[in-house]
Amino acid sequence: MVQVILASQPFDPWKSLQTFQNAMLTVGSYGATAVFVGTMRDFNEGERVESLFLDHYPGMTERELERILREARSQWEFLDALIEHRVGEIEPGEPIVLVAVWCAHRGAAFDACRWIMEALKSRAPFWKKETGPAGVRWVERNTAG
Amino acid sequence: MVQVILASQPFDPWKSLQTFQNAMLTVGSYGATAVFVGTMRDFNEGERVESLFLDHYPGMTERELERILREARSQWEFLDALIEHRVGEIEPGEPIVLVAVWCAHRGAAFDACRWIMEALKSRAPFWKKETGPAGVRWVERNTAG
Amino acid sequence: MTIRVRLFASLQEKWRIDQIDLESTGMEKVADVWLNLTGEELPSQVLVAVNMEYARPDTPIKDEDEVAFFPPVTGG
Amino acid sequence: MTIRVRLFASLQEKWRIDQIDLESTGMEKVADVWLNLTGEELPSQVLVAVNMEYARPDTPIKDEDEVAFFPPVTGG
Repeated sequence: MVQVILASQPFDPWKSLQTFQNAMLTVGSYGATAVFVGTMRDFNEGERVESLFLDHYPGMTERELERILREARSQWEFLDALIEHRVGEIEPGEPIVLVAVWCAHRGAAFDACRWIMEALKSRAPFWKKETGPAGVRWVERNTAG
Repeated sequence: MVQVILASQPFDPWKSLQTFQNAMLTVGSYGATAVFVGTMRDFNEGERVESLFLDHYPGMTERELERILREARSQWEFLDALIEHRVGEIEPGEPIVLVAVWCAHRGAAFDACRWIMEALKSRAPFWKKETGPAGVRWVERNTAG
Repeated sequence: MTIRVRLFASLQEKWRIDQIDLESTGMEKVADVWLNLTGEELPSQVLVAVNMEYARPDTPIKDEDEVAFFPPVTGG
Repeated sequence: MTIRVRLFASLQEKWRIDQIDLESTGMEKVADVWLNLTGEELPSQVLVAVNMEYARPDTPIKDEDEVAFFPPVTGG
């Protein structure tokens, strides 16, 4: 039961993991969990960032994230996976994205988690607009992983 | 301030992450957190496992884990890292190991976390003894990552 | 033929259009929708989706499709 | 010369030794300690540490060293 959550309010990724794992996973069934959390920094490419607005395409964003999870599942055996992503106004220190994969073994967990994260960065319809001392600007492209 | 914890009692990895991050990391300083959690399964190589005893070498185990973190830090820039590892009697579903790395960027976080985990599996002095329906046996080698 | 067009992020701000329904018989593919909307050629870096799936400038369109145009994605 | 010897995991069970202080003048390297303790050659798959750092069978030892023998590690 993979899950995709778009969060319009700040979330605690560690609490999300605890909640999801308790609700969705059978005790003793998984041996390896790989997790990535992306958090808003107060610097980007040498510039101070005061706040961030995350635009998305309601409907397509969720579908694209679900497609990414389906594609990952066709490549690696995993028991479960979770993507949580913020939208809207974000302050420095707040988590932006959480990707977690529960597997039997660690190789698949690491590979699938990283693949999902890179697919999300390259395909999921989100757009960042940063506010800094020099004003407001749309981020034009993601940095390489 | 990298940290190594040997836990003789069950721990909640998500709670450990929350606590460590709040205590050790400056808000807005990190952009990428990569985490691995290894959990005791109730099956291993097709055999049911009822319980696990984790032996270690007090003194050397901590030092070796600290050496691993130092070596990782010489290869990747990271702000902080945490290793927590269980010792003693373990039941199915209980976490065995937690590795977490906080970085500016995601490439280093993924690489360092995986490298630390593989180094831990190949070098840190821990030994597993499994109890199953056929009795008690020392695990002879780790599976490839 | 009615096509619902949606723009996002910097494109939404540049063209001051969030969502619009275009009625026209002259549109056969995604690139035609952009031309019809803006009077310009579709820039190569603009991404397109038809009915919430990635598409190409030459992807054919049909009545009641939702066609979206947006810049390179920057989430995560 | 006194060498503290420690065995772990399956080696500890097989030789029924957890920790022992060996007093002998005939030991120059790690492999000598094993021979002195067990009367056997050091098996190739056994790992060794001197003063809590990985070592080799031919690593020299000195008075008061702690020499540990253990099987391949299986943590994580």
